Amino acid sequence: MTHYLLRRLPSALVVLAVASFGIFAMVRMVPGDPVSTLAGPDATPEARAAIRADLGLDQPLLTQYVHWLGQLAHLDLGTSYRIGGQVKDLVADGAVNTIVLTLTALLLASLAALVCSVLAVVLDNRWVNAALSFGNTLAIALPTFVTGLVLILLFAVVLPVLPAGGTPPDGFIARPDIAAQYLLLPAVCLALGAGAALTRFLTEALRTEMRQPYVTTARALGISRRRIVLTQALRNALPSAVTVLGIQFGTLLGGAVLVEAIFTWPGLGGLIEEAISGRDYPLVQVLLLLSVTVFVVIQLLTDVVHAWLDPRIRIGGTGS
Amino acid sequence: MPRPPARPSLLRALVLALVSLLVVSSLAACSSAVKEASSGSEDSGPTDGGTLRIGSTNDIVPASIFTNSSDAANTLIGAVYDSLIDYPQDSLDPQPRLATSWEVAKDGLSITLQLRDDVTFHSGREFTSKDVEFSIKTWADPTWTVQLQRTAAAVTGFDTSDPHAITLSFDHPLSNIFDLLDMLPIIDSESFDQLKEGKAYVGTGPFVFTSWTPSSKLEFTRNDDYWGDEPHLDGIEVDIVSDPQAQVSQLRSGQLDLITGASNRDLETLGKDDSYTVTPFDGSVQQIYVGADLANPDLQDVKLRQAIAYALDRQRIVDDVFRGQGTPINLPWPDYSPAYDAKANETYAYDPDKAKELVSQLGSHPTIPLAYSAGNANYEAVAQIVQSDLEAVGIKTELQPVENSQFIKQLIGGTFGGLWILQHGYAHYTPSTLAVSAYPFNADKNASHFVDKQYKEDADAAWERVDGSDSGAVEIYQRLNKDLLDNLFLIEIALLHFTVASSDQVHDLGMSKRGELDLDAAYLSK
Amino acid sequence: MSESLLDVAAPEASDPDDQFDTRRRPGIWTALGRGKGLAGLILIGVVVALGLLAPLLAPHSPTEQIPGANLVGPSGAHWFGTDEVNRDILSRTLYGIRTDLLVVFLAVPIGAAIGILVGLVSSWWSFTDVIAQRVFDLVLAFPTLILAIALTAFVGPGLRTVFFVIVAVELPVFGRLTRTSVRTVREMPYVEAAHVIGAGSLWQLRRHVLPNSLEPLLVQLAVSMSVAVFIEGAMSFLGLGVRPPQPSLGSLIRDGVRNMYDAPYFAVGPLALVVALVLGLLLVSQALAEARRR
Amino acid sequence: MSTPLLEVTDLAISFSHPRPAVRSVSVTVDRGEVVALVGESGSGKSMTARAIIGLLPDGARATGSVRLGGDELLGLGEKAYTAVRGRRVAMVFQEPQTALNPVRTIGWQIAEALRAHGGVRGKAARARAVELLTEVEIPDPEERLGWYPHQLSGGQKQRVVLALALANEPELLLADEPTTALDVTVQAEILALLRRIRDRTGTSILIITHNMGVVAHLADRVVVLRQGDVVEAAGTRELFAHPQHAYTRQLLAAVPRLPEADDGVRVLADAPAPTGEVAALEYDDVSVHYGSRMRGRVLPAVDGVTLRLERGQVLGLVGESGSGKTTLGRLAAGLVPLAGGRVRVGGEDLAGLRGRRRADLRRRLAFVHQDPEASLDPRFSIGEAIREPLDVHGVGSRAARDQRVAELLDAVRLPASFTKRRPRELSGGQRQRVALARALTLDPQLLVADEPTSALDVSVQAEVLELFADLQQRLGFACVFISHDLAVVNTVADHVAVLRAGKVVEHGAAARVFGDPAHEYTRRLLDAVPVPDPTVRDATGPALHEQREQIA
Repeated sequence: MTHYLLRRLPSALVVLAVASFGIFAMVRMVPGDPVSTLAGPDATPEARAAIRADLGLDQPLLTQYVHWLGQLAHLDLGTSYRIGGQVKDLVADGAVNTIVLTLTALLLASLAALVCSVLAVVLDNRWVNAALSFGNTLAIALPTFVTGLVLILLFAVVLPVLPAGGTPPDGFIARPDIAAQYLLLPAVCLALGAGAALTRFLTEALRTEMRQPYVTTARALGISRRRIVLTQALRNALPSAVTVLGIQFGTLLGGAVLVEAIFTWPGLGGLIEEAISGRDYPLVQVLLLLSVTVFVVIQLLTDVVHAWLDPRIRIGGTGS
Repeated sequence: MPRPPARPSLLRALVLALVSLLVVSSLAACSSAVKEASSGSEDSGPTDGGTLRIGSTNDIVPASIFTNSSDAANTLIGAVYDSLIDYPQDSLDPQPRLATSWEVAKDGLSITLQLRDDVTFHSGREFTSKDVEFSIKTWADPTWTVQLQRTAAAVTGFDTSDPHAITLSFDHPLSNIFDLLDMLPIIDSESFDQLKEGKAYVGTGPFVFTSWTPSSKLEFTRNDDYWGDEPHLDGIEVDIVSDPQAQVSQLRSGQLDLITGASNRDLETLGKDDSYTVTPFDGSVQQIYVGADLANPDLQDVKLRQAIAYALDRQRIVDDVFRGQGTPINLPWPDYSPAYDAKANETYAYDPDKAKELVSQLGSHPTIPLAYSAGNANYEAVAQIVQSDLEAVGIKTELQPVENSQFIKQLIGGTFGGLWILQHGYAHYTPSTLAVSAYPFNADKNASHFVDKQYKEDADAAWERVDGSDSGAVEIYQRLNKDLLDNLFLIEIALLHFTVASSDQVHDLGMSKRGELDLDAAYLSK
Repeated sequence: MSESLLDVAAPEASDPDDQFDTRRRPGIWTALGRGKGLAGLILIGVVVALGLLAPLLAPHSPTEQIPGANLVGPSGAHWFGTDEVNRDILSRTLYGIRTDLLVVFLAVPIGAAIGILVGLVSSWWSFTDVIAQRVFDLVLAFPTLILAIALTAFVGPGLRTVFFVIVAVELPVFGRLTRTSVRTVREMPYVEAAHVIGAGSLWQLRRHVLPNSLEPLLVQLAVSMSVAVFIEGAMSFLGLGVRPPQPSLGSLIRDGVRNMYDAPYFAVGPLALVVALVLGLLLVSQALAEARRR
Repeated sequence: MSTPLLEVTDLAISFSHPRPAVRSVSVTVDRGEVVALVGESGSGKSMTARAIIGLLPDGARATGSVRLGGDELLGLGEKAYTAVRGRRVAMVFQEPQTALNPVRTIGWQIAEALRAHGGVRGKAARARAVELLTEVEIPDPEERLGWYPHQLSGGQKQRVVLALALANEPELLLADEPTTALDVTVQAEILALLRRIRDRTGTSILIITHNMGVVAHLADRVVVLRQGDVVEAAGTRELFAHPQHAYTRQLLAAVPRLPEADDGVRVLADAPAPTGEVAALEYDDVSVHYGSRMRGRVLPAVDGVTLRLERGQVLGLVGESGSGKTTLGRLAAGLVPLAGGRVRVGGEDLAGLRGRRRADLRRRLAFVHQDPEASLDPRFSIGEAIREPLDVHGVGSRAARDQRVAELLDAVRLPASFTKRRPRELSGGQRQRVALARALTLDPQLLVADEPTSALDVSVQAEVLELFADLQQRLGFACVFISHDLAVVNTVADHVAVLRAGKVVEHGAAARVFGDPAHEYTRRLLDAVPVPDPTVRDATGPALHEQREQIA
């Protein structure tokens, strides 16, 4: 296991190292500059020069990069140019919201996928399959921005039972019942596509498992189909499902950008858009690097979980 | 065959879990987020209490908190700070605020203000003349990039010997000194470092800043020690809702009480609904215009710019895009401005035939880029109408949505190379403020690359006067008007009013000339 | 009994478990002729036809601003109504399809072609493989929309940006897939057989590996095309899409959303078309994938 | 006479899409009896077994009657059938590698089987599991309960499958090719175990197999199936002694045999004296390692092998799985990197050559894969596949190439009309002929054939082997012939090398090695081969038993 992890770590670190430089350089190559955004149209050239020097942007690029790396090494993410305040705080605030939203969506998607696919395989009924497949395809085919608006229109405007957007006023912990209602629409909107994709995958994986010889063995032993699905096929499909879940998590994070915009959910999506449009270098850098890091970590994590779930990798080696 | 004892089936558990999650959260049986969201005024009396929730399109940017650049910043300044004097909505007649009375020296080179002696900052510190000096000097600092920086910097002498009176002296007469006093917030010097970081905003105003969550919300509570009439509201919450559509949705679902960013079309729709109030504020205005970069050889010929001015169907833009909430103009001034000239304002009435004729005199010319700030629905619509109007008279344009930060950079650098669409402000103050403060009109350097000796002379003359509204001033303004109309480096389209929409529970809203919400008297009814 | 044993067994395969299929395995193309595949093709066909025939079908020019027709609801004159600057939404929608078709049938294939090329090269030569994989990792590490926002900062909003984003997103997807697919096929005995008889790398690649790796790529192509419609829509929704006055389905939906409350009919047509196009492509990809598994 | 335990009458199975159906099968199995269901692919033997246990594939419909202990099973609902499965009828499958759930422990799987019929739980289940593992003769049963299938060898896995099947003491055990995927020595052990189980528990066994050796070893009675019909049914001895039906006779005749004691050992020099000519193939102290050195797990696949193959001769490589025989063959074709030593083909070192000379050498080399399906590109027509070597080397004009294709098709006894067909349209035997034809396209001097007949039915195998021998004689190429089937090698090879764990344990003339093995391992291999003669079974049975105990 540790051996397994160790083998993957170096390439992950290489990706991160390359990413840090790539991001740093790219961010600075973007046309437009933070100073003019910051200073506004009425600033005098002297004022702009003062701001430029203040931000350290008059230094050579490499010096700036080394400086940034040094900061990172001390876990100092720098100060936002535009929004002001510590990048650390900004990112932390946004990250909490994004993570809560994404994880809820992931949970919803996984639960729905589990229930739907198990139902489909256990019942193995033509009509159930057709209905699920139809719903599934539709859920994948409906763009997020469409479902989001329909949900708002339905549940917040026509039938005002749920908030149209925003985060719960007292945070997620104080009033979980209220928080749940704020979360529901955006999470459902975000989860729809991922849930459908997961359902599709899991149903197919379960069907494939149900065609495996060990299932025939189990059936020949008089174990019911339902029980085989729940105790054996599912367990076998799990490792690869975890991999897909990892991929879906990445997709969800990406989709969150749009969902956050639709539901005015103050997460990282809005922050990154604002940071890029304001050329807020410290913030953009950290956010982009964070995005890569999350991706890399998820990959590592799914690999590890996959390995852990699969005794063939976990224990390894053949006997005899 | 003996059946094995029933085990809780995993399948059943899963179904239960999912169903219950959905039921619990969607039925909202016992506690509804929506109900709680709109219950702010439920228990309070008709006048006192409640938190007003305002939807704002843009978040504050600490580094440019004084630039009037975002609705959230405007709300913050208006709620937390006081100015020395106040202009009423529809005139330029100064009224007392922190200053109780004032006297301008005959030569126009100084002004003495008597200050209130019963005012304290939110920190408890007493407000004195030193604070006035500090605030003006802050505005004069170019790093804050305040529009009136030149005016603030022209204040060179401060006599603060009396803590409750101050004498300001200038190098030359400042016709717009009251504009500065109206706009300038009185800032607390002790907490200034925290202000730079966005951590504290300490003023003397009716509301106390309590917290800021970047890109999410700002919170304020009532200032119980306010020197004026105590506000009715317990507090204000400014929610950053960048999407105008979402603001409307949240107003409709009761999550917001007041929104500042609704599109004119939504305002129109909301206005027809009894549950909502749409309040236009006539005094604080902005002007939408088409700028022309004279560095583009095609635009150098004033005939083409005249053709553009004739070709624009301004009334249609006001009607279709701004839903009637505006006035077609040729000159920027609102009707109460001393520079207002009703006749001159119709110099370039919609006349496509005339425009065609002018274009035909020019011969062929290539397609001209027409830039606007991407993502802004109004600009996008106006740009498309402008494009269509110009095409109808034979001027081809190519729309260029430009990302905001780049748009500003191009504006500063004067690198549009064609036409652009934008709004400007400051025409509702003393006319000279526009010429020295609003970037597009700056006689020294502007995005149009328009340099004209006459215009510069007239602009400076308007500024360096004792009085900004006497007959001598009006004469100068007429010369300025002529400069603007003859050169047309900036083709005005319409004058627009600030308009907010609120639920019918919100009453007695006000707005300062600066475009800051005035919530001193506002209250929430049941 | 004179027949040889050979003839007895001749018509059958050698599967020892009695479970073999005597039919000639249908190519995956036949999946397009029935069921899901056919439904998908019809949906795509209708949308494509509407787009191609736009000049014939559209009652107005997509940019014509009709005097006085500001946001009028659906009527005989304007089936889908008009928009906020007096244009006929039906006409814009029909022309808008063309933009999406361009994205779907040009940007995606371009991205795919480059991706396949890189994937082929990298799967054969380990040096390029390491570099390509890391670069793919990096690109894939960014969520699509964040990539889109970042790219827009470079080139500004417009169709060109949508193109760039789609190519940038699809390139690694196809690169990866090609690599996996090629690596699988390379291990097949028939490729080894070609190797043994002395066929060079290029021969193996051209004659055996590539043709046999195409099926999963084909399925991915259909999936990617539907994703491209999404990307165009999402980018337009965020204001990063095509430049006005050019219509695209995504930008029309955005405009519709802006007028959600007082012109709810606005977005119906574009929405239906987007869903039809995505659905069609999805169905085709599903049909192809299912045919492959069979 | 009591009624038989299992009574299958006029069983017919039809499918919703075209595939070989079961037309009319009637079989009975008495209590304690072992009945073999014999037939080639498509005979319907597996489907019959599946119909009995009610696990027919989707779209299959069975008619007729299946009675177990007098109860009609056919037409039972899924629920009722579930109660029968495992409890009254159990089944053992061909492929032990996949028959067990890879992510559950052995103990869990046995407990699950017990639980299915409301049997014991907890400690008692564990005790029963140990008992079952002991019964199928797995060492350290206590410890093995916590193991996962992949930690067991193939034979052990099959024992676990057997333990699962026996968990609920079924009356009838269906065994579908239970030993086909196993090495001969393991096969012998499992067969012996099955017999002992029958003897101990009185469980009836219906064994499905294509291997006449297995039949002769285990069955009391034989039912021969062909294309869904019963061709012949008789007692084992009677059937082997006096086959009634022509098909049965052909089936028996097609079985390759090892030299028997009374054949008389042909005297042949073990190592033919070097003729001075260049050898077709020389292995000079070659070694091959598997696994990555970087990860520090190096496994020798071939370990210091030295062998020599003269021109025009056939060298058989035999051994059990993992013995390194395939690696050795692939080495000759230049498909495996060498860790040490030298491989010379026609006197030239393949690894040392580059460019033109390497290509020339390759032209003299050919390779035939085990799996005839995968060795032909599904996109190529038969003609294109056979022509490919000519295309690669640019030999001759287009017409000449087509001419050569026709010749080769004729040589492998396939009609010229096959040129345009795709591999999918051919049977396995036909495909293997095409593979052979392609291998011969460039007139190779050395052909490496890796298990070329192991995927084929006996009768087809016999045909292909005969064809191969004929071609080899006519064309005179040298050949490395790899097979796990000693009898097959015996029919084609001049010389044989017996491999074990990457080393050659014995090498010599085929007749001598098989007729008079010098090495103890070779003898054990030979002894383990089930001889298709029921009279031999009775003689060797006890010996096998002892041998198993030695191994364990």
